[in-house]
Amino acid sequence: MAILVDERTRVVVQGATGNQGRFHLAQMLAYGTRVVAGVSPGKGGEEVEGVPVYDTVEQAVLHHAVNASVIFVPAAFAKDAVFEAVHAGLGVVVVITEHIPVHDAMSMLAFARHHNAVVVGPNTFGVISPGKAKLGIMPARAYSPGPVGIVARSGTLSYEIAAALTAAGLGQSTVVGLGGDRVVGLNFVEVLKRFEEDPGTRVVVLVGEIGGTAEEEAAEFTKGMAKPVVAYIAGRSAPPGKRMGHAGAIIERGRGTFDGKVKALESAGVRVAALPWEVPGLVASLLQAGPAPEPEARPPASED
Amino acid sequence: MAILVDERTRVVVQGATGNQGRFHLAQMLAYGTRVVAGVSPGKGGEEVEGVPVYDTVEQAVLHHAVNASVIFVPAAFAKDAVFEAVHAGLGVVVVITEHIPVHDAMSMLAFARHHNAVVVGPNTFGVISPGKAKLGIMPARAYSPGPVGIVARSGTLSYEIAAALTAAGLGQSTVVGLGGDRVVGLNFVEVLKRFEEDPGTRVVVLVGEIGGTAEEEAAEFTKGMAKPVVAYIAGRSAPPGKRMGHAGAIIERGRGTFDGKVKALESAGVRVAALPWEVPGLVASLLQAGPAPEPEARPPASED
Amino acid sequence: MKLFEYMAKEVFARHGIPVPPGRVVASPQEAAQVCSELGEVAIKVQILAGGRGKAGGIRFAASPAEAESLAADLLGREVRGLVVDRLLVEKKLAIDQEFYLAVAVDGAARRPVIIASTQGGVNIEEVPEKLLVKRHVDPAWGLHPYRTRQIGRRLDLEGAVARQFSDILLKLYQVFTGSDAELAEINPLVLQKDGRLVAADGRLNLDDDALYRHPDLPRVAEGSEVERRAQEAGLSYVELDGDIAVMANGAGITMATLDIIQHFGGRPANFLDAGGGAGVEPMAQAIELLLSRSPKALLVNIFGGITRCDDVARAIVKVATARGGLGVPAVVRLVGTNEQEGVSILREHSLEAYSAMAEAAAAVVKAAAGGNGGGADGHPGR
Amino acid sequence: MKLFEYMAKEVFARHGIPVPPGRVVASPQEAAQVCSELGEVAIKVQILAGGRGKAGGIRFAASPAEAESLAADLLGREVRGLVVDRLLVEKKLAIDQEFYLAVAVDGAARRPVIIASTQGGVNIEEVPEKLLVKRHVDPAWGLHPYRTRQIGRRLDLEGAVARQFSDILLKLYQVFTGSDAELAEINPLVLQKDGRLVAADGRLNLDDDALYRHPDLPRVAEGSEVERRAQEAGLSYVELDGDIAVMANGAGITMATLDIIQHFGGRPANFLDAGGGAGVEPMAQAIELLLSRSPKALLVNIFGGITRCDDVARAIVKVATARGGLGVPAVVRLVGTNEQEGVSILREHSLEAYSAMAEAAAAVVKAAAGGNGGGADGHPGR
Repeated sequence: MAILVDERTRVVVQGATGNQGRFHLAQMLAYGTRVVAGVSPGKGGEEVEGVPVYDTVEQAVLHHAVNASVIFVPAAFAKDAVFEAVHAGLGVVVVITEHIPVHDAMSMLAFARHHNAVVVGPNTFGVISPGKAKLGIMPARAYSPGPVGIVARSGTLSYEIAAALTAAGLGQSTVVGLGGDRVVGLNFVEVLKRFEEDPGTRVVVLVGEIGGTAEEEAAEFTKGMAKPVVAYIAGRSAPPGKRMGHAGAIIERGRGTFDGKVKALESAGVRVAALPWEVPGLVASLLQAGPAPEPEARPPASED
Repeated sequence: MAILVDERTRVVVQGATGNQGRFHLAQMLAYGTRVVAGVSPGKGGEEVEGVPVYDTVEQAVLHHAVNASVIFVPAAFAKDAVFEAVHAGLGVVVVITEHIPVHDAMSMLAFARHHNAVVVGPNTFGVISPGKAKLGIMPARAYSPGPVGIVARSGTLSYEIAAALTAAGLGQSTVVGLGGDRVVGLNFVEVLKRFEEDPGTRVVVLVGEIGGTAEEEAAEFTKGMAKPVVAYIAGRSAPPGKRMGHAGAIIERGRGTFDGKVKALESAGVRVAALPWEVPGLVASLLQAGPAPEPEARPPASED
Repeated sequence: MKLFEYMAKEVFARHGIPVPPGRVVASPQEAAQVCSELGEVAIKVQILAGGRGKAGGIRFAASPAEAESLAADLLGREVRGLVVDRLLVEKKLAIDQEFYLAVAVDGAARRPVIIASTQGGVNIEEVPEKLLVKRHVDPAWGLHPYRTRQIGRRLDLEGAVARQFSDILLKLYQVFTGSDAELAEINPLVLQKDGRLVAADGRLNLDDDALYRHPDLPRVAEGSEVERRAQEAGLSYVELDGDIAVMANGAGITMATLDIIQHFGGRPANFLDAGGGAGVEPMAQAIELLLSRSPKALLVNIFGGITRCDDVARAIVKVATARGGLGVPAVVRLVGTNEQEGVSILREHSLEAYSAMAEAAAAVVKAAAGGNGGGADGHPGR
Repeated sequence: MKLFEYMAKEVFARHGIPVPPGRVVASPQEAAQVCSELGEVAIKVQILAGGRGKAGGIRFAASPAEAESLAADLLGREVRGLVVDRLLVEKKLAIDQEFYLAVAVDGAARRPVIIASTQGGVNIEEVPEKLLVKRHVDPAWGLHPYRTRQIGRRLDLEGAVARQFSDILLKLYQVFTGSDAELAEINPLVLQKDGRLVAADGRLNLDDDALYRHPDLPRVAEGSEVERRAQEAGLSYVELDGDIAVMANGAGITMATLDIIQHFGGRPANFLDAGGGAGVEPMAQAIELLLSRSPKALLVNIFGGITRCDDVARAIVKVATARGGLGVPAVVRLVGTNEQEGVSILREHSLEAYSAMAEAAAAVVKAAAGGNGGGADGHPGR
């Protein structure tokens, strides 16, 4: 089991004929993701890696049973691409594009919420359910299937942690990148909720960072969770007032400090790793202590 | 029983301190309508007919259990008033104001639909459930309680028909004015649906006119109704291309003709009166032939 | 309010929609001048009616002399019942394909609708439904480029033409919302042989109720002299071709009154809705206006709600007094608010009031046909 | 990008928000001139930092001579660590009451939020939550007058003041959306003794990612010289006060790298996120930039996903070759895409690569402290 994406996810890549789009379309296909169509206005009729390209998402949906999108279009056109995907009824829209104007982001996320679509990102590495589907730009070999759910704001840091878990034999159910922008579609709480309900996830790793209050809200939510949570927070050494790359990673007016986040998480019972390489050990100990996994729901046996 | 408004409807009048607002607030109160508040920006603290006036609907809702509004504010401010009422959570918003720009109307109706509020009008005489509540500008004495539901585009014509029914001893459950504008919140079908479900209504009178396709759509809907429908359509003598007062009342490009509407209604089994004064006779004959009314739902008896 | 083609195109051009080079002219000399500047031209009569092409209202001239003579021929002529006083002289287009494109208010859907078709240049009502692409726009979100691309795709547009189309549609939608339009239409939207799209014809119908917020947009007077006076007085008035003048209160009841007159064999001279709650003065003005057209009879049909029957009676008496009699048989039907007072006032001036619509209508038809019809001839105090 | 107060107010004024009469000046003489035109004035240092009032950055002058001497005093001074080169000289206000009003991006709610308070003129973070009025705006529908009235009502505003407030808030929201702002703030919004509201101070923080669509708005350079160069090169770079230069790929991993250096007792000199998938040239530039600040050691920490380890190695070698050695001990940690090629390239130039972050961090801290730390000193070919 997994959350958000799995082997039934049928993907359209928006911006499929650009450099990034082409490269990652190939990578996703190679991973086994069911990439069934590409979209690039004006390029309808072409193919990328044998995948047909259409001018509009509407057409891609008409010809294929698409239910998710990965967006690589340039920032100036990304809002339109998200509107298009949501309007076409896609349930999961992964926005890789970075530097999308924040007003565009607010608008496209509002549109998605009004239409009950989940937007991952923008400025995310994407979502991967190891062994099932990869919708994003993460390096495939960092991951292996297993019972650990990961939710992170940051790409490379989460690759690092996923790779360490994989090296320790601790595979992942799904790894979700929230995105590094100040305004993103999913927050920690929404992903924790899904992991809590996912029979395939037994422990959750939360990779946070300074700035904002998302980790504090997550801490509050974990109090009601049955599944154990391990956290790592980046930015302990960051001075106030300096924005550390990510739009959100800044301690402003005393809010979103490292200490505040760690305190909130620890007092909610979350095990906080002081250093990234401590995460696998904490996860392993919780997996041994935790409840046995629920059996996966199976489709009823065929009668013939 | 009734639809849309009844004795539990608690009304705020927006534009309560203007001439029209004042006059009709008094009339509604006199009829027994529970007008519990008025709203006029800048006039908070005043009273109209003993009813307290607030600056905002938000305040009116805080102080009273308001669930409906009647709007008399000038056309240029009507859209804002509807947004305010809908935002405040009111379920029924009756817009008396005429000459509201059609783009404002589209916007405010979209907002209302997104928030599941019913807008009656704009440019409507309102809604009356005789003996229970009157939200609008209709002359009270034309109505009496009874089993006939009336839905009309036009004010005075429906007063005329209601008065004729009343004179014939045929009272009304509810009388709904859709409004004379090209874009209005409720259409015939939506009101017919409510009358069909209302145990207090046994026969429905539809008062239509040339222009648009609302009557044709209504005709289609009546095919699935258990309750009989009588119709009168104004505009038989109107030449094509001339707009007869109402924004909708025009035969344009061959659409919305009198003959087309009458044909659609008659072939759906609706009895169409050739002249207004024929309506009571048709209604009376259908009431005699129709099924007995369902008993009204009663609250469970108190146990003590 | 409908704008003339040339006005609509000015608004289009301000929003960046390509239109053919050209100018509006009022004389043959100016037409020749424009032709000498632009080469081969189309000369199009500027009237507020469709179908002018079939009616000979569009001509082509290859030389200034030809332009002058064609313009001289067209100016002052009647086309579709309207006198031509303006011509739009435009560079003649090398047409490859013609499309239809419009944004309109869809009353039933309560939202703007985009209508597009590859069948341009003809009356869109005659295009089969399956050749139309219709898309509604949610006012909350507006029109975004992806939808214009979808529509272009449905019209089988590709490459540069698809991009131009998308751009023009976005701008036409801006015209529509920015001008408070009921209809913004390009028909035909022409694909020229050089690959460029251009708005060859344009319509822009504005919402009368929103004109107040568009002082920058031109004003166009429509209808007859009397209709314009009525409009200025805030009355809802439409001229018809019969001889029985009608005033009622409310659009529906007024329409029904006309129907009933016709039912009894009469011919209504007009639609006049005095509105709800009109006072003595506006109603008196309305009656004056009706009488100015010399009808054979007058029917006033009032169901008093907000409108007070005594005010109606006073208005009638006021006009009769001012004119020394109404001059035509008048039938008055008064019911509702202050009915008794109204009836008394009329009686004081020897006018009788009916209470049943049927009787009043029958009476006025009879009066117009020459009989007295039971009503008064409108001379008070006689 | 933050605008100076005077720039923010120019934008406000263009949208119709009342601001005090005044001008920005760069010399004492100009300050005197403005004072002679306006009478009693406030002289305010223009710096991109709050709290300037407490730091003595706002003074009042009653005469041109006083204005000149105060301006002379302020210009060139350091306030809150920033050198003052501009002053805003404005007519002094007769203050009756001070409000706070702002529109900001609320990241958690993913929507714009309006924040208003009767407690203006102070740092809004210090105002108790119960004295703040907060209202979110749905981007689908925008801000409508009724909500501004509600907010005014919550601040107990009445009559003409309530109307002015409503109007100013609508305009401030237009500034916010129309400028792609992250924050549009008026603090204080002053109610003058004459009953008029005026924006006495203004902040406008713009979204860097949206500047491209606002060529009309001014540009303000922030940060140190090196930070500006980094920004122009498209790098995400922040100066810190330690001595170990750091380059990593990804904001989170870079932050974590700083944390780990600190964990081992070292002090990072900077945050530098080379981003995902950077090529040889940008990474070489980034390393050049780091070395230009003469750190004691360099740590390059790469987890290669899109970023290729061989490109990283080539960038390091390129800089070393160009400079005849890196000049400082360099510790490189390479893991991921093309790891083997990267390690080989480094080896060819006698540079060693680590695969564990912990070891690399420990080594660089040791190297910066004077030990060799197991890394190379960066002189290739030795």
